[in-house]
Amino acid sequence: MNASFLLFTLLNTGFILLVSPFFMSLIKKVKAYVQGRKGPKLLQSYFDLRKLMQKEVVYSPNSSIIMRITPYLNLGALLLATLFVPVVFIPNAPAGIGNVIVFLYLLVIERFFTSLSGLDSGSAFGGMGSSRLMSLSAVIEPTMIIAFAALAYVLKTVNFHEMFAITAGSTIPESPTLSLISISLFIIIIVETGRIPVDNPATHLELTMINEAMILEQSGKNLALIELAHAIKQTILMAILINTLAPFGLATELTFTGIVISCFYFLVKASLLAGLIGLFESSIAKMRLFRLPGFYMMAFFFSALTILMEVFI
Amino acid sequence: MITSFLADQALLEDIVRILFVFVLITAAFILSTRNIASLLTVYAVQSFLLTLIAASLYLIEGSEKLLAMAALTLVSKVLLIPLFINVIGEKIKISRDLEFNYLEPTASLLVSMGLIMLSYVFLSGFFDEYVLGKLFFVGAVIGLSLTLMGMLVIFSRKKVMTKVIGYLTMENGVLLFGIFVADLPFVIEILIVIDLMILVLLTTILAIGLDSTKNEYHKRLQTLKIWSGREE
Amino acid sequence: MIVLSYLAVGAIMLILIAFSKSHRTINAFTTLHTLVFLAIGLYALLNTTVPAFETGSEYFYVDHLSIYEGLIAALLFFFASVYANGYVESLIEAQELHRNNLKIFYLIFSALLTAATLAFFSDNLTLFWIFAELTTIFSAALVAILSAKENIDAAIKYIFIASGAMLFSFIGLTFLYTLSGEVLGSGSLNWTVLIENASLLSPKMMTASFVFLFIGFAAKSGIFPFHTWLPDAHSKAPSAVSAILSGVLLNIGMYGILRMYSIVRQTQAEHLISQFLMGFGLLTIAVAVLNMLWQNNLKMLIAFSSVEHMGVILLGIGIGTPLSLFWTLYYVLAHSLTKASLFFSAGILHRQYESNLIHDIRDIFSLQPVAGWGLIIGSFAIIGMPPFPIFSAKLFILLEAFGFSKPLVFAVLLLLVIASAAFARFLIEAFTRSSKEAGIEDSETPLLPYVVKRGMKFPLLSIIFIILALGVFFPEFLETLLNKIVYELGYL
Amino acid sequence: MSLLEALVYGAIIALIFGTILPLLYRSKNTRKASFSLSFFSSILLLAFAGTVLYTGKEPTFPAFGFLPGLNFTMAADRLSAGFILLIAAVVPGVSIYSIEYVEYAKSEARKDIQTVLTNLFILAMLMVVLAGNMVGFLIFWEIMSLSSLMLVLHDYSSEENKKAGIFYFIMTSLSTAFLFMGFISLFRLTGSAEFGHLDYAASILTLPFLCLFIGFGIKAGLVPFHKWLPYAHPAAPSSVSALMSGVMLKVAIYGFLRFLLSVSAPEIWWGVLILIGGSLSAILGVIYAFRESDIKKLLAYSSIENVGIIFTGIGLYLIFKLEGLEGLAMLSLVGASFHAFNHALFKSLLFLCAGSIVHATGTRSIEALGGLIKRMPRTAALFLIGSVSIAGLPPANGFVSELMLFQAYFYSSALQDPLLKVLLIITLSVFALTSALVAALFVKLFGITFLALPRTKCAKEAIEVPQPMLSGEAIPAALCILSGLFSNRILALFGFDFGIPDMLVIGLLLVGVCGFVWLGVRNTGFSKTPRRSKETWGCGILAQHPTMEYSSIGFSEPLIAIFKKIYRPEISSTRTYSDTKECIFKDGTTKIHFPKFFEKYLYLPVAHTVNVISFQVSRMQNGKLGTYVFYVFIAVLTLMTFTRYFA
Repeated sequence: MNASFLLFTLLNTGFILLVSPFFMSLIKKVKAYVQGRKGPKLLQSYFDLRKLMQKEVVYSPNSSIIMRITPYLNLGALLLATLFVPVVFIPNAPAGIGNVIVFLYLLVIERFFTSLSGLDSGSAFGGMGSSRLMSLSAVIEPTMIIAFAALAYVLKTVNFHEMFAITAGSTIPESPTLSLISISLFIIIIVETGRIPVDNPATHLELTMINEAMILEQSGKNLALIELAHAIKQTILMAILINTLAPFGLATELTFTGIVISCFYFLVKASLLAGLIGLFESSIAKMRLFRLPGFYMMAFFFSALTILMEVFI
Repeated sequence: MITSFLADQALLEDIVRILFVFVLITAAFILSTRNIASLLTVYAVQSFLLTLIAASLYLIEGSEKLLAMAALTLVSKVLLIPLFINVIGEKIKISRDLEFNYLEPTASLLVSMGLIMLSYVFLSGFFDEYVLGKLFFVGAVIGLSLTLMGMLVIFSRKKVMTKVIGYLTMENGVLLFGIFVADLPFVIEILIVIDLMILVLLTTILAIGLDSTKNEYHKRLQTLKIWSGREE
Repeated sequence: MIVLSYLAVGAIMLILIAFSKSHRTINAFTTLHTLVFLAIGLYALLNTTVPAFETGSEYFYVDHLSIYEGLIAALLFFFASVYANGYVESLIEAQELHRNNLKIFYLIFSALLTAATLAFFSDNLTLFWIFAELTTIFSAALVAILSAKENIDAAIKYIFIASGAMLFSFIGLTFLYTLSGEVLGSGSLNWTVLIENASLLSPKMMTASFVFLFIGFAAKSGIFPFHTWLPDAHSKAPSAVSAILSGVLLNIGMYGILRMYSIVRQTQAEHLISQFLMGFGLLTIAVAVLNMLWQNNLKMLIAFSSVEHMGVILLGIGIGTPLSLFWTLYYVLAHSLTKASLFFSAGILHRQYESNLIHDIRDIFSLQPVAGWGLIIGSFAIIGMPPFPIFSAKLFILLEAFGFSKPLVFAVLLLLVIASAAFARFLIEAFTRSSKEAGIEDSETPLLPYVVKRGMKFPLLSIIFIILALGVFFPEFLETLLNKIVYELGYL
Repeated sequence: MSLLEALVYGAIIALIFGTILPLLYRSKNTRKASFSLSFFSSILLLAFAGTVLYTGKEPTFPAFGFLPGLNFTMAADRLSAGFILLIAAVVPGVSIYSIEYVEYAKSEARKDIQTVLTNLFILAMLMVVLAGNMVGFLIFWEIMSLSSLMLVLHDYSSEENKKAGIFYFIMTSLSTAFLFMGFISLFRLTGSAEFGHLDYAASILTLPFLCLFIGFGIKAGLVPFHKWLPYAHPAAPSSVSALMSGVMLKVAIYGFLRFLLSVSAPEIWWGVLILIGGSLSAILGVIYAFRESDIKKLLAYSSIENVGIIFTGIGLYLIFKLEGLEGLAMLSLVGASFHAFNHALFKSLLFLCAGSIVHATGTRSIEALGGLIKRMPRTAALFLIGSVSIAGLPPANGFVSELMLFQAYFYSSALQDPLLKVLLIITLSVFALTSALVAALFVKLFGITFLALPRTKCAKEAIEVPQPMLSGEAIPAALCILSGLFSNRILALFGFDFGIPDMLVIGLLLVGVCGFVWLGVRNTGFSKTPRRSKETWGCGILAQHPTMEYSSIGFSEPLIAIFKKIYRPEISSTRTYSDTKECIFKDGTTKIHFPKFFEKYLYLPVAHTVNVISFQVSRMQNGKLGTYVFYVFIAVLTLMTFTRYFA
């Protein structure tokens, strides 16, 4: 653990933590505009979080310790995950930080405990949410692995830091195959953050909800932590896509200006991407649950195609 | 006259041939006769024919052993064994074996013709190297086929008594075969006959248990639960 | 000397038994008979220079193989006679055996031992044939002595099939005699003469005579398709007798086949005959295991298992390499002992439940724990599980068979799986049944444990001990003995 | 005799005493002593295996003249030491657990027998791994199978267990038959029973390879030979299931590796076959596990899945090795072995916990459980550790081995053959699907069993199991965490360095970050927010009721729908109506039936064929003398003809 890494920890994690809620609001705003509404304030998510933090926490008497530790574990796992995805600069990290597989499994931790907490209170909604989440995430898993394997294939490394160090050198994607991967990554963002057509983050209608169902029983600061974790997840997934597809601006060295530029570029690029997500969400209808595997297959197809192209060309 | 008659090889061989035919006829009777008493008589006749064959052979070959064998056969198979079976048969009070397995008498006769053919084909395959006199070869064929016909009797007849006679026929066949193909030491022959006697003794005694029409065995069957197996 | 002493002892014992009064003394004399035979065998093994001719060069011959087989026979008869003491008493109490028949039983038992032993020491094949016939008759009498209808039926089957087939053997002997006569000038049926001049014998005639001899010997040892009498006879006989039927009498046929094969081995007919034997071995195993699979009668199961093992032994003989012979001989010993232990256990169970059927056996561990465990261990041993001797014998026989044919080995292995499954299925079904589940009519009359008579457990336990010891430790003298046999049969 | 050998002898002697003692003196204390001995022996083994792995020094054992021309030898190289380590890691927990657990057996005799057989089972497994030649291997292999068979049959009164026993026995006999075939062909080839280098062309070794693959595959539970596991595991006592699943399956893998590593020139299709078999087992194992509600059956299927993963690793090893990628080959091999080790730990932990649950509630069906986290908090905590490990969450050990295999996959771009690459992509996605499904599976298992309200009375009245059982479970649980955290250190200690992420760092960071969040929430003015434990809003229902909870089968429903091609569920329903026009629904039942694919299309047809043949053949034995003589007659005629024309 060197100083550079310590600084990275503070800056990168802090930055992502800071900006994540913003993108949540931004997407909502874009969706609202498209639907002809005014939408919430851009900083609404921050207000929501603060309000939730101050509210009373109510636990179901049926629930157990799982419900109580899940928010902390969730946020912890995702904060750790932020270390894997550099957005401010690329540090000299200890071995293992930045490993794609560890990163993926940190997301699994979040999923695992969220699902457990969904089952914890014994409500039918929670169970339904966990069941759906675990099933669908299992089906998306090959796609994610193949997408990241495709990245690893193209860039010949399994470490995000090294990958981004390679891509950051160029302004356009290193290899045409990377743009194909980006499509899968985009779909993965949609799926992982529970957006239309997979899930509808704005609804509490039992037929459609997945993520919301599991956190129905959470309240107060616990809910705030979960929401925050969710926002962070969205940001880092976006960061991966951005660093793969449009890596320009990411600082490879630790310099003050570099960091500022990186942060700026990231904000701009991520805002654009968030807008894109909002537009995408608005332009597509929610899918029936059992049509989703087909949707995932598309992502799988793109990633597999990438590897196949690498194999045969 | 008699001595000249006995010295005439060709005539003797003809006689042996005629005896062969008689042996086959007895075998056919054994295959088809239903009456146990007459079966026994046929068997005794068959054994007597064997005695005659052995005696004729003695005249042809001059081996003392053949004469002794003829005597042995006469005593054991013509007299003792039929007598014994007769005694037992009267004890059981059955006189007829009416049922046939697999082969009816007419079919058995056809099959036994096939058996003679098979024996001939089989033996001709082996004895072409070792030149056996023609007579001897025919004897061997008759012996082998008689053995097979005896087996035919064993599996096609129901009663144990008949089966015993079938076995004895087989034994006669083997004896015939032995006479014509090889000359075994006489001690062995005696032992074989002793063995045969014990065997017949045992089987016929056991036949009381199976062929008996009395019901006492069935009663015991219920108190002992030994009988079992898949056929239940 | 040896043969004469066997004969003398056999005769003396017959007289002693004939003049004894109580069951106890009769049994004691029988046991003594077996022990003396055992002692003679051991003496012959240790002190006499063998191979040697006995009573001139005509009829008897002592070599290591005969001593080995004789010792196995004496050993098994010893255990059986100890076991019979209690077992026969129970039979009499249950009125299955009439007390008048008691003496006859022991007389035949004793005579059977003498006949079997002399069969092993016969040099002259005709003499061997006669003794083998005698053993058939005696053992059939032992089967029939319970005079229940199905016993008589079984005995009749045994006699007709075994003796009927033996007649074909006689034809084979006649062939052999002619054949040797052609070569040697005067015919001879002495094994020693034949094997000396084996290379001169015409392969074609040799094959014919072997095939005929095989018919009889195969019937004697329960080879398919001549095995049909065996399950009936072995399962209907009193268990003490079943043990020797399986453990000794089957060996006689195998002994004959082995002796004959050792002659054939030196002629050009070897290849054909070897395949012939292996084919019959495989068929026998197949038919036996398929019969075992759903067998509901314990003693039938054990009897079919004997058929299966005879198939393996035949296979071992048919392979014809020194190593395979070595292990086949060992297999014979292992099988005899193991099979005896199984029949002894089954006998105790039969006394307990008065039935051998699977659905009559229940509460075994509370009623007959020793027999139950004896049966379990015996089954493990018989299906060739280590650390029991059949395992290593099987392993090496198959190892040698592999050199001949891979599919054959594979087929045998799969068939042995079926055999194991048959035992497992039977034991699991029978031993897990408790009277609570058995139904209403059974629960009204709770079973009383049958008091196992004195001496019945001893043979069972000692055999289990012996096979365990044999499985873990292969004694040096046995190895020497078996090697000598292999050498004397001209394999090396 | 150096210390190293003394350790092994000590362990063996301790186990032998452990086997014999309960037969001699029958009391509770003897059983206790017996399990203490097995515990003690595993400590010795731990020291032994550690030393061998660390120093690479191979102990020498004297040969024991066993059969003519054949010695019984023992040998231990690094491979065996690795698997001895595995045994030594599982046995302590099981021993301590069993001290109390064995007392639940129905009678004194059964307690003793269970103790004896458990010790014998451990001894046999140890000896299989130590065996220096094939014959010794086979002997102890059979003893291992037999002792486990008797343990499977320990509760022989139930019909289901009987079936399980027979089925297990047949499968294990089949396995042995294939091993026999394989070993015999090797023996013939090399002329010796020793495990030595096999410098032969792969075409010669095809037969032994296939036989050993099938033989060991059956025992390890590879699809399609896996069917015995879900039958045998539930039937066995839980401590034995832990041993069977944790160690016995690995012993089969050890045997397979022992053969594979000695082959100097394998062929690529071997690797492909192993890889495909492994992947298939992995995915089918977890998919089948999903439909189970029986906790032990579910765990058994999960073992099939894990064995699949291990075989995947072995397959990768072969492929990489033959393609000249030594580094990746080693990574896969060590990954596979490490996964075997990890699986031994967490699966034994899970089976032990399952034993506690079954004991506390009296049922194996998780549909009847629920809410146990409140009644059995310690068991729940331990079970959670097991679930986390098996689901492969960092930094537990299950993750590390999966990480190694993933890493090997990810680096496979160095492969030359494009077709192999495609194969790897396919198996990689299968592997990914598997690992994600496992997470889902254990969410289901833990959630339905431990969380929410108890569904039945037996779950409501469950009480925590006694301390020894908990301690027994705690040992593998602790080892799961420790071997995960220190995976890098351990591998480095044994001389493997693959540059995989250091779990200690990740683990510390995770704990640190979580702590940071907790402290942050506590100390930034939000700690004063009130908290309440009260009935939450439930859409107007009066009170939460267990019947409203998601059930096990309900949880699986989406996956059943997604994989309906594999499950082929058959749904049948009956309905009655209150009126004649069938409009007003009165009562009804619906049944979902999952046809057992392999049973239906593989096992039963084979069994049926054998039965039919057997039936036909046994009809030959019709009890009639006439028929029998007829056979002889026909045989004689046939033989005469045969001799006439073939002699």
